[in-house]
Amino acid sequence: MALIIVKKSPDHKISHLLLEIAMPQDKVVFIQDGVLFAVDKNVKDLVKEGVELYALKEDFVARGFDEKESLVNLVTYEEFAEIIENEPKIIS
Amino acid sequence: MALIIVKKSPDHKISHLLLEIAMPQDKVVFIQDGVLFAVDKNVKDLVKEGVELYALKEDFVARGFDEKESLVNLVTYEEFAEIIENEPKIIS
Amino acid sequence: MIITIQTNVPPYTNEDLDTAIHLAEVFLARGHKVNIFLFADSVLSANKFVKPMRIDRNIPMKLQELISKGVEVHICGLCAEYRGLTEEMKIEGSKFSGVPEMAALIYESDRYINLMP
Amino acid sequence: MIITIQTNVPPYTNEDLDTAIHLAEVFLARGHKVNIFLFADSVLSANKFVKPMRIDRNIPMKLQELISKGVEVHICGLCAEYRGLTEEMKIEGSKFSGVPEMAALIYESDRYINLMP
Amino acid sequence: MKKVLFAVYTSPAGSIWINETFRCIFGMYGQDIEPVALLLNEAVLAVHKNCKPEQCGVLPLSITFKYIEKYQTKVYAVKEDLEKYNIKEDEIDPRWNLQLILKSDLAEFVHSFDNVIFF
Amino acid sequence: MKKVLFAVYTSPAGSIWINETFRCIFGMYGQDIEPVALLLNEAVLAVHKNCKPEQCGVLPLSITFKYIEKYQTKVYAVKEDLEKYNIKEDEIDPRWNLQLILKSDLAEFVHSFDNVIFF
Repeated sequence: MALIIVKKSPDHKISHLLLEIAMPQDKVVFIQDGVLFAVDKNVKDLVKEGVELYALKEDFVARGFDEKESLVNLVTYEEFAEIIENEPKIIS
Repeated sequence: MALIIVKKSPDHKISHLLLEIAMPQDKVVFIQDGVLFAVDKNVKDLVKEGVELYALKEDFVARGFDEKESLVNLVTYEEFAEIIENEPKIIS
Repeated sequence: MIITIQTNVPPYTNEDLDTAIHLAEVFLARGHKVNIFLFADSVLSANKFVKPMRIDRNIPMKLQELISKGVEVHICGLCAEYRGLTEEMKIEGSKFSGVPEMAALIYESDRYINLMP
Repeated sequence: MIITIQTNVPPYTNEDLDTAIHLAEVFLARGHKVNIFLFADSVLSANKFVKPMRIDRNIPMKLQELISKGVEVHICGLCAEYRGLTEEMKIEGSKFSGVPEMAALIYESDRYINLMP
Repeated sequence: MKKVLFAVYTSPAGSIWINETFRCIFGMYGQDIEPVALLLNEAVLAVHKNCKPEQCGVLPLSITFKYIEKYQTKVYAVKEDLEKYNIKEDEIDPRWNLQLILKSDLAEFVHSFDNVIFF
Repeated sequence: MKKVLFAVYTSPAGSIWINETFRCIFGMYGQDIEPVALLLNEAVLAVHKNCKPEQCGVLPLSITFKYIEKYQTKVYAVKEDLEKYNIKEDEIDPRWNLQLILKSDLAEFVHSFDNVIFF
């Protein structure tokens, strides 16, 4: 299990690679421009089944999106910190 | 007519946009990591017919390529400067 | 826990320092020991001569506040030399370190968060 | 001709300043008037305290050589304040300018080459 | 009179380039220059009335509005890029003074300027 | 002992990150850390024996070779990425001490480390 942090938008090839290498039970957290994945209709097809997807709420709403628009779970900074506390292995 | 300078590699979406907006008789010069377009088999299909493609030789060979591998005309800095002198309109 | 955050890109131009500072504040409030390692162009964040517009945040000052709350701010020394950041310019309490200190932080930290360039 | 080159990203981390300096040298040799406008993080290139490794090129010194050959090196003033680059730190002969000077350069130049960030 | 296009493609909040685009534009008016802004790719997110970079602690975009009004700056965005992010016309902040441009017209539009500067 | 992967994806010459990757790696050996390098995407260009960033005036890569040998650093590159740029095995500079990894093995490989740092 690992935590993968994706900070670059879907326009960046490296973000897609990070999603490809995610394994079942991994958690992926989208932050900064990475939150644009949260409105990508295909976001769940970009990862293997069993990968948990999250986006940082603060970065998401700052870019003009409504919380309802997110296709993944939105997390606060507190919840993001908790995810980090629970995952010793960080890929970022 | 215009000169379009492409400095980012094909992994960057903006480079593709610059190629899309090139019009016949425009010149495109690939510099820096943009020279990776010079070994892209489809490079000529990325632009409209009549767009002239060049790559900066110094940046091309520095990345390990042999001059023979380039699918576009290689230009020296002197020749690049000449192209700039001849094109008042620069998109970059 | 010991938690280290590494940044690599310039402040203001990018959001990374804002992310790092916010995360550091949250981890501090949750009782952790926090370190920030400023690598490459992110060393600029520790330049006390940075003078943002009045309506903008002051990132070096925010880092200094974190230092006063116990956060260690490490500046890659060679990176600083490459950016012309000298001893006199750095914010109080920050320290010039190198990759050996980065190694020590990676080794000691329970969590090591890199914000990729 | 009057030719201006604008850079936007930090030196050393990226190739842009190397490209700009090389182009400036070629244009000088071809008899043109050359200006370099350092915008955003590229203002670091005019910091005289930059200390690269011995085997590496010294970008601020190369800019200074260009100045001695008649190249104007403009530094965006607000960008410099945001990066903590003060009057005392800048290389001799470079000048703090602003977007009004950028406008004047765009207006006067026969060729304006922007190296996008 | 020189017509200069400042085209920006990077996301708001994540980087400073939209702010810098408009700062450059507002500096042009002292010269005989007509500066125009073009938002494309992720930069179009900026025009949504709820886009507020200050919500994640970075510089707001709204500081540009009074100058857009003062100078009547022309601001364009690529229609298809707005559609990609599902931004509807009534969600666009009117203070952007926004005009839409079709992707198919982009090449000719860009070529109609004397200088084009991408950020 | 911590196993740490430094993965770099950006092109040589265009940016400094391959150099910085190896500088970080060589700093790790003072601790009980096993650092490993992974070159992927455009970064694989670095291993070609004719790749010489100094030819366009930037920092050479060859300064890393003596430390790769001294520490016997493990350096991996993604096989498919090498193929994309048509780099054949006999064109790889032997001083990289390079091992190839298949894209299909990448997920498991990356997960076998305690820390993964991307540049």
